Amino acid sequence: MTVDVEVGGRAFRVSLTRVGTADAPDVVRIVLQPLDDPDAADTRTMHVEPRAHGLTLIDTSDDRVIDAAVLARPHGHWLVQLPGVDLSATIDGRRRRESGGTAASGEQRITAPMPGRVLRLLVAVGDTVAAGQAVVVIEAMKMENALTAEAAGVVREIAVEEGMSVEAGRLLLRIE
Amino acid sequence: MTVDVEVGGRAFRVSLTRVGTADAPDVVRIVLQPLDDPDAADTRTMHVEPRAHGLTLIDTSDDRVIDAAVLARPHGHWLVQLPGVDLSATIDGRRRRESGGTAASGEQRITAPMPGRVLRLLVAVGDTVAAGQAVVVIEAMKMENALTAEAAGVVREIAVEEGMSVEAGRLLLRIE
Amino acid sequence: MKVLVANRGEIAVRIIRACRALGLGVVAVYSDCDRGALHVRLADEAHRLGPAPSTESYLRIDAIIDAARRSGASLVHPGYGFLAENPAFADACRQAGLTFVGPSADAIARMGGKTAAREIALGVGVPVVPGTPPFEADAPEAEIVAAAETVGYPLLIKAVAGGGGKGMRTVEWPGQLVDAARRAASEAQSAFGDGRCYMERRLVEPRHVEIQLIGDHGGRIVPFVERECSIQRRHQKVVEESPAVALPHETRHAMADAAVRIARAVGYTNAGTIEFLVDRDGSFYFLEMNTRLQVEHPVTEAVTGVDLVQWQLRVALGEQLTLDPARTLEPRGHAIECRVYAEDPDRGFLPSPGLVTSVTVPSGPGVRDDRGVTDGDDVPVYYDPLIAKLTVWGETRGAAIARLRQALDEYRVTGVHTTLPFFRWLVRQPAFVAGAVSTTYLDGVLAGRREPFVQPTEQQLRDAAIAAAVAAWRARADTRTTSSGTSRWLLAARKEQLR
Amino acid sequence: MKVLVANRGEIAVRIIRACRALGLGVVAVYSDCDRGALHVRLADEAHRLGPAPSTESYLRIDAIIDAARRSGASLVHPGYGFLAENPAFADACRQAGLTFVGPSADAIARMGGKTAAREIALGVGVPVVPGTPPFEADAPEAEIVAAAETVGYPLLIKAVAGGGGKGMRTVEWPGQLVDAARRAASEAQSAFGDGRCYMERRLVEPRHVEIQLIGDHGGRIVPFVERECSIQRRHQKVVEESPAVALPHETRHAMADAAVRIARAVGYTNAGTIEFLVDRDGSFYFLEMNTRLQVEHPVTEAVTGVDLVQWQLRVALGEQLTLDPARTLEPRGHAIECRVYAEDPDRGFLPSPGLVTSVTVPSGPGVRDDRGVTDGDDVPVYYDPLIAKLTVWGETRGAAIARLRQALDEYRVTGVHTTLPFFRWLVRQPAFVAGAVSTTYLDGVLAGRREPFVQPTEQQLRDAAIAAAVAAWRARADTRTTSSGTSRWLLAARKEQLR
Repeated sequence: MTVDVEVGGRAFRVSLTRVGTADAPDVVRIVLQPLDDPDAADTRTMHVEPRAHGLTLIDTSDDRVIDAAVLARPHGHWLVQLPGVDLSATIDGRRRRESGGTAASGEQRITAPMPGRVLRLLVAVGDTVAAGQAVVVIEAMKMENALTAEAAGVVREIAVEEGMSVEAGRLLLRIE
Repeated sequence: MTVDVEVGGRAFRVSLTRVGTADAPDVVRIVLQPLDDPDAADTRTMHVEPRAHGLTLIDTSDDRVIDAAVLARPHGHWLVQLPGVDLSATIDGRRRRESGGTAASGEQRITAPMPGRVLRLLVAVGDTVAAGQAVVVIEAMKMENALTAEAAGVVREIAVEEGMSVEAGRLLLRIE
Repeated sequence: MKVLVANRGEIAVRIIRACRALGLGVVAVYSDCDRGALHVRLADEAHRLGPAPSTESYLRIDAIIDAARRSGASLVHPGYGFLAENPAFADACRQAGLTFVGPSADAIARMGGKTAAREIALGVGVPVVPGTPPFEADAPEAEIVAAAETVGYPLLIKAVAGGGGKGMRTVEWPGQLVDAARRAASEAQSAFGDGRCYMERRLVEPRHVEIQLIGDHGGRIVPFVERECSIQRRHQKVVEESPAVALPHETRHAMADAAVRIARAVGYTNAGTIEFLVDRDGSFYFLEMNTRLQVEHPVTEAVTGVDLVQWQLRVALGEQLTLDPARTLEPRGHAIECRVYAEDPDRGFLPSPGLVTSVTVPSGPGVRDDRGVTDGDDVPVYYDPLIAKLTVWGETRGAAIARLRQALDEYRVTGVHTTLPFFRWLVRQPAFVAGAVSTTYLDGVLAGRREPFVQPTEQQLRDAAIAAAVAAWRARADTRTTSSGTSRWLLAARKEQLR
Repeated sequence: MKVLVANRGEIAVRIIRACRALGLGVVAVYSDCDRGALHVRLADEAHRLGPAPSTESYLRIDAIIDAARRSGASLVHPGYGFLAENPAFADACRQAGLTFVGPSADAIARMGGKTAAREIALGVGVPVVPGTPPFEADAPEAEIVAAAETVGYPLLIKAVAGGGGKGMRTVEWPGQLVDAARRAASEAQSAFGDGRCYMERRLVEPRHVEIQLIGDHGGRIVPFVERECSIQRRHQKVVEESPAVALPHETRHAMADAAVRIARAVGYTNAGTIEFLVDRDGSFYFLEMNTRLQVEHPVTEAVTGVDLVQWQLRVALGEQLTLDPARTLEPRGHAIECRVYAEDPDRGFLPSPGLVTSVTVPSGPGVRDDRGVTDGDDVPVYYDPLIAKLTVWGETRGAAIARLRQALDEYRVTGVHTTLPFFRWLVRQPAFVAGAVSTTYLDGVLAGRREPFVQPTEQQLRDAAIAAAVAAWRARADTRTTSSGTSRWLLAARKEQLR
């Protein structure tokens, strides 16, 4: 299997081949190729051990251990947690396909960053908003969180009502 | 499914029926019947949640939680670890079938209680041993552990040699 | 004898431990989403209060009293937050024949109203920061503007019933006033059921220093060495230490005296804390009293060796305080606490609820971890996202910081985001190391930040790419089979793949 | 600067924490079965030593020196056990230009031979228990019998190179002598590569009390308040505390003086412990010296606030000791440690290696947990089964015991058996509570026991029956499908079902 992974602003092509035997079924050969520098490919053979929180990968050449928690998040995102750092990744450009098009047309989609309740809508359809202006207040975990417009524009759609409970990723407003 | 479970010297018949819906697939109705007192049957409906170490069972009537680590051990034994107590269980009389017959005929099977190395054989085939007499010394985890005969008898078979590494449950000697 | 712990999370766990060490039975209460929570698992028995929202569970006085009755508990410990500073709850406990582990309803009522408390402090000769009387949530705009003039800008709007930074707003200039007042009132209404607020002059770069005290039913009141809680984000404490950095010995004793005078004025019993602001000239002002156990009590325990929660219970049971004030005011070494929240520091500290899939906890000499969740537990969206408090002790402040860095580096929580990366950054800031901070320090440095708190290395990016690819590969393989024992992250992953 | 930690398990983790707090880099070493162990995961880098058996890995001086060279480490900390008291290792480090975090090879050699150490103690006027010169593993029977006569029965046989109860045997009457001597010699040979043993008179119900000390390279030697380690099973300590119960103040100071005299006689540097037996009349006898960090060092850290491992590193780096002996000899409160082993106390403490599937750790004020494994980690069959040390502190011994009970009740490890149920029983025994114990106490009460340490309740039996049935049902269901994400216990269960 070959997938393109984008993480921390870098893109990699990763090819996986199962090389396990009956004794050690979860051994995988991995070819990692940075898309910005295809010559810097890196080939490794790794044991894959499932853990309750994710995966432990052990490089068979130098025994280096990668202990990663991996979580699927909405909209094709993956959260990869390594010791000391949390990274958001997308696989096979899902993020680009799903939201990239809208960014190109100058549209902003304000979505709920976490589950919560819409406390106050600060704008109405047709309002002009400035970059950085607060447009909606979400209450979650007993805190109010004001969400702001990333760029100036006109509010085209309000997809929620005050008092409504929303899931993470739910569209709240569209600004053009 | 109905199974007979023996634990802590008590025998229970346990019937399980899946009553889950698409929303809550892991709900099970459990009828527990002590074999020594069949009238004292107890019926409960429980959520089953898998955990990394075993199961969390939640009684739907009073929300009581059973947090159990369950491990399969050799020879049909199960180790059930509840907070504060470890219990050995057998299911459908496996233990009886496998070793019960031998006990009836007065035979003792001395098996390795853990993986280790046979350090010293203290008896030979044909020797008469007394109850409590040490017959073999196993070294494991840097400690010597002398295994003793449970009852008096004659050594019929020695299935290992000094220096041999053995797995837990491996037959070491047979005494009649 | 049984104690009902009317709380959840880390503080419920903390209280359960103190009960156990005293040989007391423990009754937990829970909302629907906390059915299998850690505090429930550690209790002897647990009673359901109601649905997840706190107004239908942990804030329901009737349900808690009922649970106490059913279980035969004779004491109720409220922890902090929820009903801890609600005089009606203390009163309801008393009327039900239960011992409330805290001050009298009267003392709570008198000190809980922030403006009334200021009057009490003034009455015993303790200075307060200039402020206004309370105004109603729907007070006319003109009234709010006029009141602000009496205080001057910059000012703070605070909820009369406030705490934990909720219902609090900073107003730098008049144009912000009305909107800030309305928001504060709305937040206060939703958090405390009381929308009244008041205004207070904002000191320039003050330090927040507070005195823990405990009183028994024989009129003895013992004060403790001060805590410094100047590192705050949006008025919410995030790091606390004891003793304060470079606080003169005389100031400590003057503060402790002032705290005892205030407590005595209301016949205070059990644990409480008098908060002060310390101005740049070293003078201090009464800020408010917290009539309950505080989040940051472990730093005091670390430098005095006193178990405050055990003493809360002992005092409630009628025991006399035998603590020597000379000792409780003389710290041994230095302690620092970090409040670990399920929040994403790189996205403006947005709450990050969800399933905790693993926890790796630091330990060793001088390291204490108070936690309300462990692996397999949920951080619900309904409550405060505080999941753990890391407290370290060292012979000196420098030794404590060295241990804190090591412990923070070792601490790992997966499944949710936490503020751990933020703390790893904070404890390496020169201002923190020097102790040269005020209550405005953190918001100031955070306002200017754009970069993430951790910059991944090239190696980490490559490792993450590999891990993501392997996870996706396993999740795809798994969609073709059925399994009842699949790990949770993989089930979630499979679900996402099928979208 | 980097430190190579030449050990594994909890002590490697402990040393790593001290290195980190001092800002030192950490190099771990591992055998094949420890590839993913906790001490490896916490290190900056890790180097393989060899196959799992310790003779092919953690006991290989050449492999460790090589790992130090490859990694550029400049210090080597040996921990306890393995090579910690091997003068050849200390010497090899020195010759390789590495700083050995411990005493000189010469001091190890002089104090490590138990019989030579006795001579040194006598030379500085410290009494010793009457004993014999060493005899070879293959000494003629007559020689062994004659030597025993000079000491008298009951006597103890001890390995010259011994420690941790290995190579030690009690002989009550002459008939047991020769077999016991052979066994002790064989065990000593396998554990230390040196089969020589000697005999010592066995005092009647003595207490084991020891003095921790630390010396710097300028000749300063600081003694610490004593530890009592009288609760032993087969000569192996299982509970340690500080201070000792009811030890007169003068005895503490006399012991500390004696310990310093002995250490000074060999120019001792770094951490070490002088062990004494205290007879029923209060007189004490030198027993042996441990020329290394000890398992039970946390109780000393708890009552003095001193980080012994940090000081080991600081002294090794040439720093002068600035500890005040007056303070290190004055304990604050009381501390107790329990050694948690992966053993089944209900089957004669048989080792219980295997996969640890979950760990629930106690915490809170005064509770410290030093652990070498966490959930998902293996307890290998190749090494000592010590998995954790639980240390509690309280203002008084009674308060410490109360906390210890609470912490033990909270502590839970699944996947393997542990000695936790045994400790829960022990800390409720009247003799333990009264502190009325000697080194023969535990073996005495255990010899008479038949019943399990925990009696399950009817409710627990029913719960266990249900859990076993549900697990079997799930395992059967799972054999009909394929899954790559199935949890480990279920995979193991399925395998057993298919037998």
